[in-house]
Amino acid sequence: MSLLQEERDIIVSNEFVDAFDFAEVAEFVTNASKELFISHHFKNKDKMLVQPRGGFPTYQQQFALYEYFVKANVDVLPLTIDSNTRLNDYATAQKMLRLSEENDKDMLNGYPLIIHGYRTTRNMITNFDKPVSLRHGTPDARLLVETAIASGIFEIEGGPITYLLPYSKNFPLDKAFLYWKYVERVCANYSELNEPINRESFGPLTATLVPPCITIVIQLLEMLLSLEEGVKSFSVSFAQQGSMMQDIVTGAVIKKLAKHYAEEIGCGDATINLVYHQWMGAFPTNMDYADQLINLATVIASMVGADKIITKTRQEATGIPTKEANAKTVADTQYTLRILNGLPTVVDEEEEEILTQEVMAIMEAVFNDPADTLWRKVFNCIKSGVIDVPFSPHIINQNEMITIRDAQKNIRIIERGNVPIPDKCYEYERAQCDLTKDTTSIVNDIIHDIGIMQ
Amino acid sequence: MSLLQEERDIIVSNEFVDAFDFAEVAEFVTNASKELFISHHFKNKDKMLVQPRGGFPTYQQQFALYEYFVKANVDVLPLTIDSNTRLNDYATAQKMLRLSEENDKDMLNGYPLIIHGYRTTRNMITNFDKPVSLRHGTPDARLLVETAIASGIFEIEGGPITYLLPYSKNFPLDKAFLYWKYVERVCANYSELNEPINRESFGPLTATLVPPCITIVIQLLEMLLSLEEGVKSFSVSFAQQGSMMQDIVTGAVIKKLAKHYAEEIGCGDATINLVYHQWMGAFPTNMDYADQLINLATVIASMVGADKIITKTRQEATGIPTKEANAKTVADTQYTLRILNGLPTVVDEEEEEILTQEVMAIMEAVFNDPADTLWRKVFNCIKSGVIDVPFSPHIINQNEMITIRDAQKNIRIIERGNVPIPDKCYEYERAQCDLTKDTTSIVNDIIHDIGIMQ
Amino acid sequence: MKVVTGVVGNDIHVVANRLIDLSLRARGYDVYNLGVNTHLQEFFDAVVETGAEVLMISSLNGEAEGWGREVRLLKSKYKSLDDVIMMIGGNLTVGSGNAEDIVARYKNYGFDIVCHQMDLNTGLDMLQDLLEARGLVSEEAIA
Amino acid sequence: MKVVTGVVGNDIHVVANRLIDLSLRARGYDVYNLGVNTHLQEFFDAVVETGAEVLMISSLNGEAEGWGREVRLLKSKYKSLDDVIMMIGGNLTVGSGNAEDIVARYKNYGFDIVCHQMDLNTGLDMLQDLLEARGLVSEEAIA
Ligand code: B12
Ligand code: B12
Repeated sequence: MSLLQEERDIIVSNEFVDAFDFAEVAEFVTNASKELFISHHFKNKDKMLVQPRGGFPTYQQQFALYEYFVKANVDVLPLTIDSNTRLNDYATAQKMLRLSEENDKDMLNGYPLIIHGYRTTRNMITNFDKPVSLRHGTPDARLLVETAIASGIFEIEGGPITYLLPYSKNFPLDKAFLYWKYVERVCANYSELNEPINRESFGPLTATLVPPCITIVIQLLEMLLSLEEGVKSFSVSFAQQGSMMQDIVTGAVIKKLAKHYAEEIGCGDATINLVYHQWMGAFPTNMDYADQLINLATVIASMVGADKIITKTRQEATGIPTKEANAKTVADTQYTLRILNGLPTVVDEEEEEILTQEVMAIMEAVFNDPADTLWRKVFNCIKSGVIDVPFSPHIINQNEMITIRDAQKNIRIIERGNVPIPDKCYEYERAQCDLTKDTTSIVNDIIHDIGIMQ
Repeated sequence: MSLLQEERDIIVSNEFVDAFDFAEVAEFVTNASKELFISHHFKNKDKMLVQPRGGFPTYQQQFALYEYFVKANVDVLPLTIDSNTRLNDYATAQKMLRLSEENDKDMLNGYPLIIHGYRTTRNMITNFDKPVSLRHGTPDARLLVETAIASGIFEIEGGPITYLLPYSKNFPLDKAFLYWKYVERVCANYSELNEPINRESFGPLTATLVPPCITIVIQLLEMLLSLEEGVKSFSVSFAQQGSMMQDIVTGAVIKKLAKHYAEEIGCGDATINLVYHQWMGAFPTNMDYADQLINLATVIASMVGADKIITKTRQEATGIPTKEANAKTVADTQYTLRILNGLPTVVDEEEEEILTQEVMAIMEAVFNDPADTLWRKVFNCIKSGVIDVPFSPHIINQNEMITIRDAQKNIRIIERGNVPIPDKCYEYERAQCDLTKDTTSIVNDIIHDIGIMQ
Repeated sequence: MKVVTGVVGNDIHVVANRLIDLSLRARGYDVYNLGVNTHLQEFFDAVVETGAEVLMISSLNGEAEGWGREVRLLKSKYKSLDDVIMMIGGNLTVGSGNAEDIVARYKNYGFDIVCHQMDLNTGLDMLQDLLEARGLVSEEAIA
Repeated sequence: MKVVTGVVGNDIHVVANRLIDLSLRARGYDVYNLGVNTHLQEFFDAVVETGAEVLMISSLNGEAEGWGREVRLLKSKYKSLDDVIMMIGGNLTVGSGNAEDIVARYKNYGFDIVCHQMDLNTGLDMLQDLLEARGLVSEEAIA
């Protein structure tokens, strides 16, 4: 028995899990409908795929949500996991699921997949025969991913960096790398049985003033860590940033560099997709405005040329959206994609050049780290602040980089901290902003820049 | 007494009009608040102005509508006139106003300005102290415009072509030119008393597969006819066409050529503004979709760089919108303009070149007509089909030009009729479409192309 | 089967009118299209003149509400029009209204088929059904 | 005036927490910020340790509903905490709820000030008012 398999056996023999039958799961994946594989849809699509978010505590609620989504002409179904399960606190998840069922009141902010188990969940997923994407935010997602694939979920979102720095305060980063290495290998292995399992990185990070160079670097690194382990279908992603131009430039640079670095490590055969998230930051409480914001995001995603868009709802500022609100966004987004024609191709060469230089400089610093493996290099660079994510709650994050919006609402770096932004680029970024202001007004500007869409 | 003044006296001594006091009106205009003049706002604006549509039968309803608009942060108020008044059928307008008041049920699709009179209406307009735009569609608008300006309405939409070809079946075109000449001169005269009265042409025409070259030619001609008479502030306009690229190209060409032709006739000192209409064709009945369409229009207007946007509502397909629905669009549009940042500059040189050549060729044909005045030249050209408006209900219109959408949903000319589209351009337009289809499928395509947003 | 059609009153919305013309012809009807801006009296004159079996009125701008009540009166002037199928469609009220009320009201004005905000083909199918019910056409063909 | 603040439970939404920190300081409070992912027990420990007069909890991800009911029990373990002003704010329920019901529920859990989906400054003004009412500060200054 391989070491990996030994580890897998240990992982699934958790007190909250019913007996796990690996042989049966492998057979299920081998014979699973192509429709369940998003990688298959990416290959054959002629339009941007639309995927909402959504997870409810009970099976019945989740099933009803999917029915709504299908009626709204969804392309990809989501399975969003509750925050207790995300932090491997299955006991609380179980308790809250019971309370939710008993009191007919939601006590969980997502679907507790481990508690429901793969046998039950697979019924639902094969019933709808649509690709499902697992959205969680879990640093240690080993059991979750085993359960997900066994359920028929063939797209796994996340990664050691993107699901840790925005989602955790204390979870050890080195452990996260190892746990995700496990996930990558499990995905790579299952990918040999049928269409590839798609892995997707979570580009939005904290959704709060993250500059594009940091987003792209982290996307590229998670992509490389995944391809290294044999994954053949990977999606890089980012969220609407607040400036149409900056989004278009970010899209162009990320596409170009993903190809470049994948080829560098000899993985040019992998398929790389681009995913765009509708605005992930603080939403307006006015629901009519939220609709406008969502529609604008769809337009920008089209200008960016994304392969998939992940939607929000008009209730984002309020709380977990109802299934009706969620389905509405899907239908609306599909409509907008249908009527949005004659898209121009937009290029800003100067901005692209600056952003490319920034990303390549940070990537080089990572590669130059003396550690022996890529994940250790990345680990060191996060620890030393070569990679620094604004508004990360995690203790390992440096929090020394300061960003602000310029007049066009582009996110600009005004303090680079330890991030090796080349001097020329750094001067360019700062030159776009008014830095003569005193600290108090800069702090006020930052508060304002966070609430830019409200 | 000048000839014009004699004519004015006759015009206003209509049985439906209370005694008209020209001296008092002149004094009112001279001392009127600058806020009432849209020309003043165009001069000082730092954002696109937002103007809804809207007219209700009774004074109370119109007043309430304005209150809603002001709460929604409107920039320009509309006064939309009912269709009986548009056709100078004041008797019916009066009867229907009475029925509306008695039965508490709207029997008119707009505000019957003549019946209400300028004294009453002025109270309302000065009360709100916002610029008001007169929207009518009247071939003979002489009395209407006198009443409007006397009421404090300092923007007059329309023109002899744009308010005739889409809005009338039988009204004599030559008369329309003369009646509008009157309107231009009245506007020009009043413009000397305070800020200029702004004239605006109605670019949407029939809102149904009108190719951009026809729209632009008609905009330019109405602009010239107006500037000739001394008008100093003029807005050219067009409506969303279905392809973002075609809209951007149309905007660029119309701006460039408006300047060019205004200078040609020595009127380079006049201010020319660009107005964009949110989609004017058949709307989706699904109101959520209508919201998307409206938002998309706002985004495109921004890319086009319009000075003013005229909005629709989610109830467009249903009927005259409620004041709530109308105010919602205004608030939504203002919000979108606020959050839409980092707009790229987009240029398609080839398309611009082709469109410029088409417009200039038609303009040249008009100028080469042997008649002695510009309006007679234009009259002859419409009659002979040098200018041909698809889906015009007017008997004088040739209806020989046939247009269809290409794969990017650009409107393309596949039959030019008598319109002197240069061969090179004509070939280019046709080359974008699949002309191998049989007539039945082309007819089906046209039906589909009309309903493209539904 | 002869049909007189057009858009009633001061209404100049011509797009549906062009499509109705095309669709009726495609279904095999003899079409007399009076176009937009056609007054009620003109419709009746045309029916009499052509001997049409169907009068199909469009109204889009909401004003039919104003003309509708005169239909019964006008129709009563001509004895020979009792069997003519009277049909109206488009947008039959100002603002948004309740479809059921609207249909009832227009039936009361004297219309046999009322298609408020209804798809054209659905409306033309209703006409076909009524013609069949009255034994005026067979299921297969109109012309 | 000492305030202990942080985000309760498994919640990692940090943005409001950073702004609360800044705003409290700007208003002159002594701030002990425990950050995100802070368990109830840790909050109480910190109040005891620092002798804070105010405990200001944030919850954004909806899970406070789950923790809330344990507050009274925990608080009752410490006699000395009776006078501490207990405040909670953010997004206090999963999905959308009726603000009035929510406030009543949390007051019942033992909170003095409940700010469901309320602007931060409004909430801080409420705190100021309560402190004044209890005679703990004058109208002018906190510190
Ligand atoms: C394009 C348009 C115009 C163009 C018309 C160009 C032209 N000459 O045709 C312009 C801009 C000039 C225009 C002007 C006006 N318009 Co207009 N216009 C429209 C719009 C956007 C689309 C109409 C259209 O072409 N649709 C495409 C065709 C194919 O669809 P259709 O007309 O709906 O017809 C379908 C069905 O109704 C059905 N049908 C139609 N007739 C019949 C008959 C039968 C028997 C059957 C079975 C079916 C049937 O078949 C068609 C195909 O499915 C509509 C709103 C909408 N629908 O989105 C407003 C609309 C019809 N207009 C309206 C109004 C009020 C006006 C104006 C008075 C201006 C104003 N106040 O805003 C003037 C009219 C002046 C006049 N004298 O009538 C209102 C009517 C209000 C109401 N009923 O309560 C509408 C609904 C807009 C609104 N919400 O306010 N308009
Ligand atoms: C950015 C964001 C994220 C980022 C967070 C990055 C980070 N580490 O901070 C990411 C993407 C990582 C994320 C993750 C998740 N999120 Co989140 N997130 C948001 C979002 C969009 C904005 C939050 C924000 O930063 N706002 C800006 C700050 C300044 O405003 P604020 O937090 O609302 O706080 C203001 C007030 O509430 C008030 N306030 C706050 N605390 C207090 C305390 C007191 C005493 C007072 C007086 C006032 C006060 O002051 C602030 C300024 O006005 C909100 C939705 C929204 N609001 O638009 C969802 C939201 C909070 N997230 C939500 C959820 C459920 C999650 C997840 C569980 C994932 C999921 N299922 O979707 C995970 C959480 C995992 C976990 N362990 O908690 C839900 C909560 C649902 C509910 N309550 O019903 C929301 C509402 C979205 C939604 N509609 O579903 N999220």
